[in-house]
Amino acid sequence: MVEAIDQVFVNLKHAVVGWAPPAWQAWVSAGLTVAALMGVFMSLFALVVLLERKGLGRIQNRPGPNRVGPWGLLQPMADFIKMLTKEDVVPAGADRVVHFLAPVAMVAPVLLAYAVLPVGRNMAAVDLDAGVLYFFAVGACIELSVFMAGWAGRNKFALLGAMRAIAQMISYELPLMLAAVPAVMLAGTLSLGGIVEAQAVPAGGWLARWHVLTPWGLAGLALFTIAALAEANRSPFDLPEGESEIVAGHLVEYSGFKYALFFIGEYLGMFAVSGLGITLFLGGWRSPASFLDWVPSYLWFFAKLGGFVALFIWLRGTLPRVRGDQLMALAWKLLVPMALLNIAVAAGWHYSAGWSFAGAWLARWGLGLGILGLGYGALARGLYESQGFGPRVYRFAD
Amino acid sequence: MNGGLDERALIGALSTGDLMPESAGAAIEEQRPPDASPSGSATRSPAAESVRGEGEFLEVSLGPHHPSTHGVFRVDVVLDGERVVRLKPVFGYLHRNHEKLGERGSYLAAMPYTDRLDYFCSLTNNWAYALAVEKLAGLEVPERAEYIRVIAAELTRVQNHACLIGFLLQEAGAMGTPIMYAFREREKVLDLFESLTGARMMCNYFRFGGCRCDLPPGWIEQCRRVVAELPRFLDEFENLLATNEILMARTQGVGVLSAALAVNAGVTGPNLRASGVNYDLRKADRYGIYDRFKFRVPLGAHGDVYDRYMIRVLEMRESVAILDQALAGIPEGPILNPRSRLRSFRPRAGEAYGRLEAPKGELGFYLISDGSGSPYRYRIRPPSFINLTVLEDLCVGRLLQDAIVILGGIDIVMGEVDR
Amino acid sequence: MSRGVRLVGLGIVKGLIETARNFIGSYRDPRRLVTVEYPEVRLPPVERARTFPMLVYDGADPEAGLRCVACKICEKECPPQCIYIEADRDARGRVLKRPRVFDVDCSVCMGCQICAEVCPFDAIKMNTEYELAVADRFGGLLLRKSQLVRSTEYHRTVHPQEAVEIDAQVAQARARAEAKARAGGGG
Amino acid sequence: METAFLIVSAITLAGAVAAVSLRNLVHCVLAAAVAFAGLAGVFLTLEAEFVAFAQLLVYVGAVSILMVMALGLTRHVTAPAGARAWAPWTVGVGVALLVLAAVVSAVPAAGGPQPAGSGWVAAVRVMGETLMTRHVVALEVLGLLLTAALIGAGVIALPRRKDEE
Repeated sequence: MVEAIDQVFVNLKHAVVGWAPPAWQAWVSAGLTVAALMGVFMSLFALVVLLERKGLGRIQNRPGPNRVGPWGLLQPMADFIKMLTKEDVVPAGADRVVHFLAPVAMVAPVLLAYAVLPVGRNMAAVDLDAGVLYFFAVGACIELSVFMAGWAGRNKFALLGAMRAIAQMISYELPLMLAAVPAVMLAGTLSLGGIVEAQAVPAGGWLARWHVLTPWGLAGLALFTIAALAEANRSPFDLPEGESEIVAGHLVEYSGFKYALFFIGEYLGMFAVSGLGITLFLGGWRSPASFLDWVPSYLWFFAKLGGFVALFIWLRGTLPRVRGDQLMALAWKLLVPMALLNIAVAAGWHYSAGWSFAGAWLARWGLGLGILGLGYGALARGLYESQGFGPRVYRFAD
Repeated sequence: MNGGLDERALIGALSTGDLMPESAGAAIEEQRPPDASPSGSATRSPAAESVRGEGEFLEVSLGPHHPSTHGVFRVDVVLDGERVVRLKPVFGYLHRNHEKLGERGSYLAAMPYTDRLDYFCSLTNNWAYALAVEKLAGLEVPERAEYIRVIAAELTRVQNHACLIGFLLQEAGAMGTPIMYAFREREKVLDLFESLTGARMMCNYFRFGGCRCDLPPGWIEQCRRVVAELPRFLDEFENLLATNEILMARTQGVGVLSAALAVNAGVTGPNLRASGVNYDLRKADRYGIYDRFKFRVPLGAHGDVYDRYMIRVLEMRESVAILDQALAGIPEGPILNPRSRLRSFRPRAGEAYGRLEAPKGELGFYLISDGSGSPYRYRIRPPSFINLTVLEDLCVGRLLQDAIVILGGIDIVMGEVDR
Repeated sequence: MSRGVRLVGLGIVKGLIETARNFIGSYRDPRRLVTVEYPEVRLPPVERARTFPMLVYDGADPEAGLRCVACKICEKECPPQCIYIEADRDARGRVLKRPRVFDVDCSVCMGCQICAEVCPFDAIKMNTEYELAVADRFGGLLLRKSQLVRSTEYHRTVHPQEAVEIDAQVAQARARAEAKARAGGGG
Repeated sequence: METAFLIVSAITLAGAVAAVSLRNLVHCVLAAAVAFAGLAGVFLTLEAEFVAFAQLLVYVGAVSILMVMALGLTRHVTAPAGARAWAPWTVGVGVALLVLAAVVSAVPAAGGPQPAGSGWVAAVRVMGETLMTRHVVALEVLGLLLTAALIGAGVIALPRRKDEE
């Protein structure tokens, strides 16, 4: 019974593909998978847009949208209709072709990235041998579309925003990949399915061997999340759309459905990157312990995805924006060295697997966390104290 | 500074940025005035040539329609990459001929217009105008009215500083949360003003020689409740962002205003005290009954945006202390000097300059009376306008993001800058 | 705040805890949600609130009971000069103590209540209606006498304390006037 | 497999020709990016996944952005409106023909076309091991070279900022 619920979508697809004539079966199966992925993640996008506005509202002591439909559930529908009916203004001097292609070049790679994401037990669209590399390769194409958007609008603010976005995305791709390296190294394969396999519950034990339950996994997840925030232009790193400085950055000349496409691209990018984080460190669709295996696998994946989205909304409601040069300094002087240190610690963890004396487990954790803590303390203090930042004490005259 | 940036050159410069796509290049050709440089090779615009440093400059005008310029205010910025090379504030979009209007009507008719000067602190504007006219006409103010004036001024200072912190953090990027917390407290104070004067922001409450009407029953208890909740709000703000690493990195060491420059430029108010100069009119001028209350004046050491932010937070705490003492000691009695006349009010000929410590700095009213019903000359010393003159000195050499945060730190309101 | 060993990143965590407290608090204690869901829920009326002026009349008939005597003091004192009064004339052209025309241009009026303050007859008071949106920009906001007139009952609902005092004064003044008229008539 | 290869190579060729012939530099850069992506497609049709994704990552991700940055520094974005000079064209086509001849002559020397599906599966693990065993020296030298280039770029950029401060 449990198996049936878990595999309900997979069996459904096989059934439907069975009806199609043999010559068409490959196309039908591919079409079904794409349709399912698009359907699920588009509705998730609509839901998260609403949850974000309600979450931010609740943080700011107001109920958030609750006019359209019960608890505002039809708000995404209202937004969608508004986006469709809004006039699509193209500036007079704009470069029409590039202006039109930019949103397409933004959304296409993001949707491609979902091909390798294992959403549930054998529910990954394509299990590529070099899945992680594919993911980063497709992710790298987004910068080009950001430049196209910034350039085509013939607007100075858009140009500033585009240049910022490119600098940010390129300098944060490195920590993103370096943070993923230990997980790939310890799992021994680049394919996402393999990585999830490596984090399964061991034969005898009951607790799953998630990568996050190791010192390097914890640090890796933290680094990965920070880099993912920057890749998706979210909360403390939303420089490209620095509303207060350059209005809406590279999106300033877009309106109507093109703007909605960029919006969709950003959110789907956020889901994709957090999906990868889940697969690498939080055991993809695996349950944390064997006795929890009765819960269907895809529910675990979307629960963890919900956790990531909640964190992103929470950060957006609290933190101010980082300044341009500090953003770069953070990437090159803190995240990259920490990621390299993390790889070293992961290697140490791998080779110390054989220790079997009494406090082995504690010693390995203590050593790992100690090294990482020292590294962070030295780097962060160096980066921070050198500028003389810190809380101040004020004198009073009466 | 390094060469004037005159208006016409800059307008010309704004349209010749040659980073534009090809189709735009052609569009610019026709509009270009005949004497312009030969087409194709766009020479450097005159405005940029007067600036040292190689490479192409980008002239951007922030505003007047821009989300973070505190009202209708334009800043023409010459950027080298993202670094500000030159910055020329352009204002006057909200000029309403306030001073000439003051001379047309009676003394009383000018009072509701003072609400519109700095529309965040209408009661301190009223008090400054009333102070000047009382000096001119030699009217004393009864005890209870003085207490009401101090309470109203300190409440205005609290809600103005709360708004300023909200706007500053909004500019630093914390979208929505700090400004919502600040406005939640401001709403309580505005409700107090509405029950006292009838309007939330446009109070028009003080008259020459006292107040227009007495406190409604139960107002003092309501005021005590609001003041009692303020420290909790200030602690919440302190936890939320005061020690936030990102904010400290964004504001510490940014836009440093040296004490000498501040004094020479005539900067007053929290900006001056953030640079370490101990000058607070409530202590220096001893106007009203401030000498009866015990309160301290916080002083900054670095004069950067973080100090201006913290000085305002600490000043709010001092204002709460004053409010507690004033609410405890308010006596019964008349609220208006019997000799003060409402309609045909003709002070004796002469001149007077009344000033007080408005939340934004030293707000002064200079009046010349020729014995008739309306003032002969009606001049206002606007603190925001004078604080704004140092904007370019603070922003040159910094990034565009810093310039916006510095502008937010100075706390300007265009109603007062343009008058 | 001591400058000792401070873990960089502690401030961010403290900020996050603060927003989390607000988030959870908003579910636990509804008083934290400060917004009012207009138009279903409205803010409680405030005694001294004011938007635009209104003319008060005693008794039932607006024409007869109108307190205004067209003395034009408010027209002179109004800072933006947005009141226009024309006194009524009887058949033989003599000026009557009644306004034939009393216009207030609400697009100019800023609700500063100076007219209500200077009026010696308590004829003009400040109303609290704020839903005055009109489609016609040029004449729509020019309120005529017929649109400005309000009864004392309405005044009592809008400004309770003020209305009670004024009604008492008006009643006394009328009683004294009648007593004097009777005494004059009887004498 | 034939049709896929034809489509992808057509895209690559179209992108390459457009990259050379368009008047607006920005369109050229974008066309070049399309050509790089087409090349990645060609690798995919040969089932060399790793190389295809590396190509996509390095070329479309980094090199085209490099060209965009270079474009940002140039002054004349639009080609001068004058008639297209014929001399550079003829030289260009000549060089292209030479390169084509060299490539065609090199093909038989590499032992003729490999029959498709000849069992040599380009699995990532196999590639990893060969890289780390037989070609480890080349890998390390390449790493050193790139690091030197990185530091060189840093050194060149840094002083310009320093004296300006």
